[in-house]
Amino acid sequence: MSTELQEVIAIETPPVLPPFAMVQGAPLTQMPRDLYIPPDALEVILDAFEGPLDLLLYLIKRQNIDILDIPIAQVTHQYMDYIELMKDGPLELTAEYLLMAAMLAEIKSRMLLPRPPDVAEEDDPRAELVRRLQEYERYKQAAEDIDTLPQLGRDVFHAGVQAPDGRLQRPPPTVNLYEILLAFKEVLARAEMFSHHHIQREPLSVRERMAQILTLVQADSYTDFTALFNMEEGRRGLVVTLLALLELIKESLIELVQNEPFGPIHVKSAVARFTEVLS
Amino acid sequence: MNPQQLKNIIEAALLAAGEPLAIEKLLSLFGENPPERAEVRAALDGLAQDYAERGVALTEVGSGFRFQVRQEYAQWVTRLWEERPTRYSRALLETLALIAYRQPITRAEIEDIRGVGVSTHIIKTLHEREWIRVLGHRDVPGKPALYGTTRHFLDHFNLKSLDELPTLAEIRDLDSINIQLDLGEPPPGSGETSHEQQEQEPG
Amino acid sequence: MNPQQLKNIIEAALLAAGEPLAIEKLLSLFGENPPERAEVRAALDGLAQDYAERGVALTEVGSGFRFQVRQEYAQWVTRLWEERPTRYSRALLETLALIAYRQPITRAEIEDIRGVGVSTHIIKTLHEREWIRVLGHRDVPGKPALYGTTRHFLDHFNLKSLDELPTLAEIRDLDSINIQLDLGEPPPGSGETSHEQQEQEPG
Repeated sequence: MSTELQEVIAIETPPVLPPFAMVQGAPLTQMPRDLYIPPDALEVILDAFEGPLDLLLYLIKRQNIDILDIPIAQVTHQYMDYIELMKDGPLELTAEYLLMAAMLAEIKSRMLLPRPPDVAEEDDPRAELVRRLQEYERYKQAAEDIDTLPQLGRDVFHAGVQAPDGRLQRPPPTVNLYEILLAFKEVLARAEMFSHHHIQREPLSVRERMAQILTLVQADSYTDFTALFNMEEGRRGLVVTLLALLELIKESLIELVQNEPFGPIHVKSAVARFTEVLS
Repeated sequence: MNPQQLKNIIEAALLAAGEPLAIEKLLSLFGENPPERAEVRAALDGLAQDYAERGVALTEVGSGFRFQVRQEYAQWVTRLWEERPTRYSRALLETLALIAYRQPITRAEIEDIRGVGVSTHIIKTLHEREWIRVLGHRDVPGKPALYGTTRHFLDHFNLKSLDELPTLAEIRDLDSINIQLDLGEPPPGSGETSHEQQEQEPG
Repeated sequence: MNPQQLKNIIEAALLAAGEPLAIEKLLSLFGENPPERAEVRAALDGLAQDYAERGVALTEVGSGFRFQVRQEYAQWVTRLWEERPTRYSRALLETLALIAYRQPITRAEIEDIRGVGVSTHIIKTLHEREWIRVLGHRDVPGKPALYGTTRHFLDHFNLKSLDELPTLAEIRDLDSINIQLDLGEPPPGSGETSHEQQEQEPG
């Protein structure tokens, strides 16, 4: 263990940076030597990173370092170089990058501290970082894998044919009487119609008969009053018809005409009838 | 490219296109090295034969070639788009109830009782179901139609006459009493309109 | 109905539907007298064989069966359309991957693993594509939505089920430098959704 730790610490020794680089005759004062990117590509490349973990992975992969044995000092140094570049560059340096910088610095300092021999091994300061890097890397890889799956509209195409005509079929809704009654109950409650005495008592057969009479009588000719009564219906039926006639008169839906006292009574519709609406 | 490949490409293109493809369009799929027009024709003929006994057929229409469902299978295929019956709105049911109980009644009178407008759509739907009819027109300005229910309405709801509709008193106690009517379905547990699918078919 | 007819009806329906059809849906085409499930299965098998050498193939994806252009012919078929297919950003694909492999997962958990924020735009796009849906809400302050993938996601990526997703890379522990870490190594074969690991995320 100690030898390995020493190796790690050995790398910690800050590498001596060479003097400023000369690129095409111009001195490059800001560009660290271990960034393998030309300045004009910087923006593009930084933009391509999906955050600090992605950037760290890039730095590690680039140097063929085993992710389980990251030379923290070296990687931290390179990471900070990028951060410096980003600070000066056009891109906004997000909080995540700064947070990672702090984390790296902390790991680095902990690595430098001599550790007593009895400290448990899981105290490797890099453990959490290594876990996060691997965790991110597997999903980064998964994303790439998903992108290589055959995609509809890109690699595979749905085969289809012309559908037959009349394809929009919608059966009419079904209703049962109970629903209608419930609806009616509600509207009555709303209109407080239950309190209206006359409606409460009105037999529905009168309403029905009113409708029947209205379809029988005409506006332009007279119907014999007695013809509206069907004797076979008996007393109750006759009363219903009479009540219906009275109600129709009250609502000005029919007119009764009697040319002479005790003469025949005729019924004439007071409603305009448009047969085209009926059809 | 052998004839089988050519036929497969044309088959795939026709099925993927979603619209008829003219021979020119088919030729354009091959870029620099298009097959002969006659070869495409032969491939189309071959395809038409391959599908002679199948569920779809290759046909030529105005703008080119396309596959379409054979008419003899249309009755099954159209069921794909058969939507589940929707439900009528509360407004429609209330309108129908008012017409049933208060006929002859004008739209304005229905609106008066309901306190809100009755859409033309509702009246139209009730007409289309043949549940209501125009009995005449009230002789007031605008000559509004007077609505009533139809024989078909009675048949649909299994009523001999309007008399068989529950009385207002019965309706008021709708939740508590067992209405002596063939309502077609046991009343749902709650007083609210049931949202379950109604199995009852139109009569 | 003889087997050939059944096969033709299913063929026509699958080609006319415009979306994958589940066996239940196919059975529903026959109304009162549906064939046996096994018969439909047999018809589907028969169709798959009939099309084995053709331009399109019968495939089973998340929400059912569909005919699709064989990938070997995609290069010609794709010329039907001028538009190039959309390419998705890494941010979107990584978010999608996390939702696919780790569902149910919250946005905060995705951000935790990716080390950066997930833009609202990405979540919106994934919703619009109908690739993800809200499965519920985690019972923590703020009640964050728990995301999962949809059948439509499977359909789009030509998958029958989540099991068919590429296997996740293993997470190695640090034993090469002799460190025992509780990384929650997934048990073999549980490549897809290791919820155990999720639980171990530091809060």
